[in-house]
Amino acid sequence: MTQLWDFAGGIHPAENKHQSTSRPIRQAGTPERLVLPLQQHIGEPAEAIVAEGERVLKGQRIAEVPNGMGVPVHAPTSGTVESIARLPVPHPSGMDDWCITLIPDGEDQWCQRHPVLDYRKLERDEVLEAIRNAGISGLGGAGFPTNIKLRPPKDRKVSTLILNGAECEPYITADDMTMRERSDEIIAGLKIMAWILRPERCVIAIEDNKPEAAAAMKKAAEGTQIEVVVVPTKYPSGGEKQLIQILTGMEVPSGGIPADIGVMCQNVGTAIAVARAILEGEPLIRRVVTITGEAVTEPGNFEALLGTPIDYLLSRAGLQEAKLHRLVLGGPMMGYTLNTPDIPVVKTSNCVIAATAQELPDPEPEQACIRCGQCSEACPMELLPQQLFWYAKAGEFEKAEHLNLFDCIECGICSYVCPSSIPLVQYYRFAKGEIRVQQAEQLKADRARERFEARQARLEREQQEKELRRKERAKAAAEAQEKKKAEAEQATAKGEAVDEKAAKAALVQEALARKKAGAATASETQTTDAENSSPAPDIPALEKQLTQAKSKLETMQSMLEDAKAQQADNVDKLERAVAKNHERVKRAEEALAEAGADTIPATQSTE
Amino acid sequence: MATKTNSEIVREGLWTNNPALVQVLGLCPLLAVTSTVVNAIGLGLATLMVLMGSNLAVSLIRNFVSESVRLPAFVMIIASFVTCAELLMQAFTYELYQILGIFIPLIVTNCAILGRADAFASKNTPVPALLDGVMMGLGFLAVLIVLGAMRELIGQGTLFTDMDLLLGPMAADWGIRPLENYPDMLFMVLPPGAFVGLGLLIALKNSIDNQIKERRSARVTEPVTSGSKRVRVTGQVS
Amino acid sequence: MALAQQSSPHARKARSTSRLMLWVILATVPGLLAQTIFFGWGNLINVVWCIVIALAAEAAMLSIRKKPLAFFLKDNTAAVTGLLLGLSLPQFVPLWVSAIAVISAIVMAKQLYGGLGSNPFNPAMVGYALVLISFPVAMTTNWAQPGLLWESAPGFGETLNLLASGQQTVVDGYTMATPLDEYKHKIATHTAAEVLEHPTFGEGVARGWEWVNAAFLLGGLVLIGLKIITWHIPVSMLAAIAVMSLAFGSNPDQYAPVTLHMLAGGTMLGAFFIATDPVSAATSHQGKLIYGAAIGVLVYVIRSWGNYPDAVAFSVLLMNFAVPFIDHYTPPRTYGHHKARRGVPGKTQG
Amino acid sequence: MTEYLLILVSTILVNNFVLVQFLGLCPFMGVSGKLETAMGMSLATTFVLTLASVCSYLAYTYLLEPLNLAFLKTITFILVIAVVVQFTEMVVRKTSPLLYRVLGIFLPLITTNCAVLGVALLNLNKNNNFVESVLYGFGAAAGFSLVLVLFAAMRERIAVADVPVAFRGAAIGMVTAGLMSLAFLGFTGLVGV
Amino acid sequence: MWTSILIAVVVLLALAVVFGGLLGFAAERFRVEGNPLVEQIDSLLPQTQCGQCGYPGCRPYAESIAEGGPINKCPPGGEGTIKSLADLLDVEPEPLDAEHGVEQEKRVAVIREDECIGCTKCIQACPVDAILGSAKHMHTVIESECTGCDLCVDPCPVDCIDMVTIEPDIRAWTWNPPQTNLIATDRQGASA
Amino acid sequence: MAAIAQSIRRSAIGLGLFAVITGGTIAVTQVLTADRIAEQAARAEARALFEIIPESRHDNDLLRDTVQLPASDRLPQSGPITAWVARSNGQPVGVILPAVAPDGYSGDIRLLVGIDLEGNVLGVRVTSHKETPGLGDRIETKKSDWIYSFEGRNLRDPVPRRWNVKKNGGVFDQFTGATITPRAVVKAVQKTLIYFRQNRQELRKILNETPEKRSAPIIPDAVAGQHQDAEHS
Ligand SMILES: Cc1cc2nc3c(=O)[nH]c(=O)nc-3n(C[C@H](O)[C@H](O)[C@H](O)COP(=O)(O)O)c2cc1C
Ligand SMILES: Cc1cc2nc3c(=O)[nH]c(=O)nc-3n(C[C@H](O)[C@H](O)[C@H](O)COP(=O)(O)O)c2cc1C
Ligand SMILES: Cc1cc2nc3c(=O)[nH]c(=O)nc-3n(C[C@H](O)[C@H](O)[C@H](O)COP(=O)(O)O)c2cc1C
Ligand SMILES: Cc1cc2nc3c(=O)[nH]c(=O)nc-3n(C[C@H](O)[C@H](O)[C@H](O)CO)c2cc1C
Ligand code: SF4
Ligand code: SF4
Ligand code: SF4
Ligand code: SF4
Ligand code: FES
Repeated sequence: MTQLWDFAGGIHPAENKHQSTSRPIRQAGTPERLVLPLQQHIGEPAEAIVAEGERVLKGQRIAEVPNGMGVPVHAPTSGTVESIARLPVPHPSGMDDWCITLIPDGEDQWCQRHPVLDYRKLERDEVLEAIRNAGISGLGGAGFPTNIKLRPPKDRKVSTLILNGAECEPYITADDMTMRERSDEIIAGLKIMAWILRPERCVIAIEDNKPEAAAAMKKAAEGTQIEVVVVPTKYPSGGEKQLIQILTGMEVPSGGIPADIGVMCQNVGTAIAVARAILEGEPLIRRVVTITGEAVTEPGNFEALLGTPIDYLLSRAGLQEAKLHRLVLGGPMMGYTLNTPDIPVVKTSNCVIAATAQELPDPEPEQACIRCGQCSEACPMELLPQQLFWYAKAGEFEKAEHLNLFDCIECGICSYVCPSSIPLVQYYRFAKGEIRVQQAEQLKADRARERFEARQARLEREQQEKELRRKERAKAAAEAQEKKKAEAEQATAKGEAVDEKAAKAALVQEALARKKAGAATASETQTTDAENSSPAPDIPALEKQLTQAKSKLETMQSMLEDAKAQQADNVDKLERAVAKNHERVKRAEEALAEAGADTIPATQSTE
Repeated sequence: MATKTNSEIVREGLWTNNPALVQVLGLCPLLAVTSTVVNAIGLGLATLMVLMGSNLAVSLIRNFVSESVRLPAFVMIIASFVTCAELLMQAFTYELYQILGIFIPLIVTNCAILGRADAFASKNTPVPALLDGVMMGLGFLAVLIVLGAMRELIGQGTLFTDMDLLLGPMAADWGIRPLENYPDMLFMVLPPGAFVGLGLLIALKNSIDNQIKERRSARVTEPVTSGSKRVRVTGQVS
Repeated sequence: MALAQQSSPHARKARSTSRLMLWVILATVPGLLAQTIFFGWGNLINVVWCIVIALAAEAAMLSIRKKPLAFFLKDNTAAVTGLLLGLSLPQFVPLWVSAIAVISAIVMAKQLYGGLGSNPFNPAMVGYALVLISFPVAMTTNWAQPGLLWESAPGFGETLNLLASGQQTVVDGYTMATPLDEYKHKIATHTAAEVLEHPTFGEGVARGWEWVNAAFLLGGLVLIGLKIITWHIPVSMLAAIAVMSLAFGSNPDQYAPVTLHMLAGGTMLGAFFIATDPVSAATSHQGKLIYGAAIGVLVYVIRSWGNYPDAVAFSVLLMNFAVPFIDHYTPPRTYGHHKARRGVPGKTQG
Repeated sequence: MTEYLLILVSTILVNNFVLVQFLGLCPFMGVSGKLETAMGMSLATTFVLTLASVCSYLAYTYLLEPLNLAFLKTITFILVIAVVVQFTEMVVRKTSPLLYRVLGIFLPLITTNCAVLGVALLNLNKNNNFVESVLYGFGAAAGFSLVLVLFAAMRERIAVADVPVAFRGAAIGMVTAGLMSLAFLGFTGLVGV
Repeated sequence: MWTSILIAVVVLLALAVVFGGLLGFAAERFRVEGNPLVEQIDSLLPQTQCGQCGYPGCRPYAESIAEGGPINKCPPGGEGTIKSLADLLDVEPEPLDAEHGVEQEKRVAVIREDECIGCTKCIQACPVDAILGSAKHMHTVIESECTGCDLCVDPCPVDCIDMVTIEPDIRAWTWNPPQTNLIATDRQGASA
Repeated sequence: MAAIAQSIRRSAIGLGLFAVITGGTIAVTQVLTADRIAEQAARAEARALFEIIPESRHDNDLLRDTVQLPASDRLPQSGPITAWVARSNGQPVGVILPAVAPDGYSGDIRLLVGIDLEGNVLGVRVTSHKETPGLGDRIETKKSDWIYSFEGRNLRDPVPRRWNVKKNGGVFDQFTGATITPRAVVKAVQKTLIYFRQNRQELRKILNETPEKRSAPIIPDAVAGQHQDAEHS
């Protein structure tokens, strides 16, 4: 018997799993259109490599991540690309993102596949590349690109490979059913990953509320070194960190990854995807999704093509729209609500709950935290949720961070147990978001400071150089005067060129001077603009403004004439500019006139 | 520092920058001796005298002290005033002196006094400094009296008892007792009552201020010119 | 289709704060029953009165602060505060004294800090300590003489009359010094045997009081069983009292025996219902142990050497004062962090 | 030995300088906004208080008393204290600028911390000998530091609470101090000093 | 009588001279220049370099704060910056001084390229060199470097620079705080 | 270095100047008020004694006219006892004895008991106690008149059995809520009277020898061994 450890906290929510385990996995079929978001994983979004109207084959790569972390997206079936546009995607924000919409042609025609039956003959890097090219990112949680995860840092040896079949969240049964029905594929995938990593121990962890799955996996694992471990049912035993603690007694260091302690955790669905990618050359184009909840009459699991609208799956499961109150993507503990069912299945979608109002009722209004400590008793990360909440609510994010806010896995337990119905997790998410924004701003500020300082230094340098040059020129001029006669001829020879330069320089100088005057009054202009209502219009300021506007107009006019003379292509622009400046002058004049009219009473009133 | 008008000085001392309620300084004597009105007045008057004297003196000598000995010098001035006050009280109101105990010499360390010397008197001419001293002293005295009255009334059900300690025999029967059979509420007499009482006074002042502010903002929306103080970082752009 | 938008988790456990408080109220029933049986109707009347005043004071403050009344009143916390005051005040304390206690508890100690959850001090104990120092006569001479309810006077109507009369003291014959009081001031000049002759001690440890304390212990165990409180505070507090009195009090001619400390006065009420007030107690397990133990030590120190024969109220307040500091220095070790494992039990090796 | 212990218990708990004797209240209210600041202030005050206690004892016993100048005690003590504080201030300013800015106006205010002069005067009133004076000064500072630090931690908590507007800040601080003082009344009678 | 007065004065004089000397010594020995606090304050300012605070850039403003100046003059930083400054300095946060401007959403400058005449004036105006281009050619703003200070808007002779607020983006999206509409807290009342 | 020396010199001179001015002011004030203060202080210190034996009944300097009395196990304090003697025309008229009631509610209650030569109580005052405020503190004259009820009593009036509080069958009132404190005081006064009666002969003798007058007054506080701190509330 394998030794098991316990982890802190945890809860036993109502499981609600039997509804969806009564039927075998059904094939969802091909809907009318498939919507494939370009970002279905952590990292950089993919870029479409097909054009609208193009015909694609099943399994053909249609989007790729040219650089940065990410995996490609494949066409789940053959058809034509209808559009590449922003559409609603599965995301808690309910916002749109870039998606490729594919109209299936019903032929389901495969592109060229490259199955490798004897992957052991290949280099490991080649296998990893094949996994990447199959577009595999984790199917169990965050959607981390699997090939990157399978290549731990050089100095880290993975000694324990865990296959996560705990599926601790209520309602979800996708992994359960997968393990019951596809145990051989799982073992095959696990073997590939084990071959890549060469761990000392391979464990498949299954909660003890899934005896059928455990039996199936044990049977499939017979004759291998793979352990199938049944762990006690307790949410969130499926959380990577908790599972690792249960199986090894070790803790993943804060801010680190499991590989730091020689462990790696993969979802069972990921294992199947790997097996199919290598052994059949099939990229990740389908997954098992649980459709459940009291608002559907035939809850169960579907093997659906990625991009299948959830609408479609719901109707296959017999949705009763009238009863539907809340649509949750994911489990009831960690999933997020959707504001429309018109959203595609992606690589990480494991469950859709179509809940009625009785099933997942609206939360009670938030009461005050009574520091009862139920939340800290139950928090699997041994945090102090109520402290985090106080600080998050009061906007003291630094303190929340100090109390390890970022170690929170957002498992939802604290909110679940809180007698005061405080949406704690939302506070943490908000706080985390704010902190990230602040950090980004800080970074930006630091860069701005650097650039500002660099500019100041540059200006100073230029100033000095100018000064130097001026001195030199003065000196040169003095010398020049001495040899006036001798130089005279040379000067006339060069005459034209000098003239031209001088004229330009004069122009620039003139502009500079005017601009200077302008700048000086610019702020005042603004002042007077803003001070429209203020009682004392500053006559001299207005006058200055007027002269400034006039000078600006002049410049523009001369520029326009120049441009006209040169037949330059920016004539029309300049014409517009001149018009604008005309207006400016007029405005200034009006303002001045108006001010002049009521200057006297206005000044009196300020006394 | 911009010089303040006299009316500003008056308003600051008595209300907007009241040493006890706003600056929250001089708390020790304020809390320690306010169990009865007479104690409060005794100490308040002594403080007022010292504050006037020290503000005046500090303002007179403000240009002659070097930075490094500024503090000791001010403190010595205050201490000499206090010692004189102490000696005089010993000579003329001995019993009150005994009741007020070490809080007479501790006027030296009444933060409000040094605070004023440092923040105001050392930067202003003698006349405003003296006025500031008077007003701050009066503001302080007023709070002392109110707190004393509050604690005496709630704590013992009496008001103005034992005024003879300060004013001589003629005030012996000034004490009043509005309610016969009032059960003494020792909480107010003991230290906790002093803290809570002052807390209530501060809150009262805050809420009055808030109300005034609300009423005023309801009447006139002050014209604020947004961005009127901007400067151009990049200097003159040509 | 208007779909509900909510942050996860979408499922919640159905135990509300109001329900929690209701359980606390129910758990005091055995104690209240024992008090009524052994000390007459006084506590019962007090409890009802205090709850009424507490709700009224809470409602008044809420309306001044412009908060919805019903929502806050139904959280039952004001009722708990009133209840606990009613249980701990002397049986014959005049109604106006208990009203002052309750009002200062709710207004000053709770609502001024922002109401439920924000108060750093235990409201009930603030009220208790305030009237104890303000009206020592009423608070020290009004302890009922123990005697079975059906055998001894005064009856319900008379008790009500006495309480409402407003007199600070009640006729002798109904009242008696409490055991802790008696022991404490007599032991300086008498031997233990002489002290124990006083009828307040009865045959057991302390007549009536022992049953009352036992009943509160029972109620407290129910709260632990229901996971409304954890064991840390009561156990560490009782253990600290026991250890202190065993360490110092081996000589009964000098210090009260450990049994008296455990079963007289407000020990059990304090340990299970008062020190455990979640709002004003420490939060982490380690913090709770420190908090509870310190209360225990303070209770013993003040009982033995201070002026007050029972010291639960003061000790709880003193430690309330230290709670933010304790909390600051006893955060639990978070998963995956290096600091030494502290105060996180339940790491079973399976 | 017990006698010395009793002095400490008395000054720290029973006759706590801040909550019972009403000394040192301004820094108590002024520097209790943040725990770290309060700790800095505690250290500074402990240092100054103990030192002032010693210095003023020496000044009185070896200078004023022999010369029959008892009436100069207030001014002498305050001079000694002011110099000690000013000296400390200069050193802190040089060595720890942040502490300096944070304690800002409060370092000079240690001079006007009644507790410091109070200790010197109370030592006299109580006829404390040298060791007792030192202990008394230290105990007073420890009592001050204890409540200051606890109070600061508590104020950090109150700062995030939903306190009624009029009570925010100093007012609720006062009420809290009052309740703390109420709790400290529980210690009365503990030691007969 | 006079002797006792004399003794008193002499004793005090002696003490004062000794202590005065000590302080004089310390004043020299522990003299400090400059104020390292400026760095810390500067790091809290948003570095927009917009001058709305009335100082030419963030650093000069930081210097003024270190001297004890008001902390509520920086509109780009808004409440957040004021709060962190108040935290650092342990003073009460004050509301933003509206005379210096109001807090706005984050913006960037965008040059309408078809109208730009390539006058380079915006380049000179930009404090962080966020504008690219050369004379007579149209210019563009490097969006990631632009601080949104709008200093370039005014100098443009053809008014072709727009300040646009940054659109919300799914990748930059963050969770809102929970709505607690039922509990109308005092805090809201205070800020209203 | 020069800078340091310069700085030292400037500061020293500056502060010295202040010292001269302020010191001078204080010293002058002190000299001017010294006599009056001394007089006030003496009067205040003797007040407790004068209250027990009014000035009309004696003509000596009470504070300085003290005698040492033999120790006794009747009185709780150990060692010889310092008592103040009141004389009229050189003849002793009464004596004020310090007494301690050890069984107060909390700690010792210190008293002064004035007795005339016949053994009648002239007056009783409390010099220090730690009884509960609002409860036991009514033994102070400030809080109630109770302490005056001893005046004129002696060991025969009432009879020894009734030297107790009413609750215990005596003649003295207890005050509401507190029996212990008054009982302790009554007992202490009674014990003092008994001590006086038992040592009457010896005491008379001691009192009649007119002793050297002390130069320094002995004030009751010092005898009671207690120093009242400034009253802080
Ligand atoms: C932001 C982020 C960065 C990660 N970086 C790595 C990494 O560098 N190497 C690695 O093997 N796994 C990495 N992981 C994967 C995690 O170790 C973990 O296996 C994965 O996030 C699945 O966790 P979950 O679904 O519980 O959230 C990363 C995950 C996240 C979310
Ligand atoms: C609270 C919590 C519960 C989880 N439960 C499961 C689970 O039951 N099954 C699972 O495969 N992953 C679960 N995950 C995700 C895992 O932590 C982890 O990301 C995943 O097993 C990694 O596998 P993958 O990279 O193949 O997705 C959970 C994560 C959290 C935070
Ligand atoms: C905290 C407290 C303080 C007390 N202080 C005194 C006191 O100072 N003097 C006193 O006589 N009784 C005091 N008592 C009251 C006595 O304990 C006792 O109840 C009272 O003297 C009534 O006694 P009786 O029943 O013999 O009349 C105090 C009681 C308590 C609880
Ligand atoms: C276990 C438990 C103990 C409690 N004890 C007290 C108590 O001692 N005093 C009190 O005022 N309220 C008590 N309450 C109620 C509530 O927490 C209290 O009113 C809050 O302090 C008000 O903010 C208790 C509640 C619970 C759940
Ligand atoms: S469970 Fe809720 S009420 Fe209890 S401490 Fe946690 S957040 Fe507060
Ligand atoms: S959501 Fe975060 S804080 Fe809450 S229980 Fe889970 S890990 Fe702990
Ligand atoms: S207002 Fe703010 S961002 Fe703009 S320059 Fe001043 S400190 Fe910098
Ligand atoms: S581009 Fe314009 S708005 Fe942006 S930083 Fe430069 S000057 Fe400021
Ligand atoms: S008055 Fe005592 S410290 Fe300020």
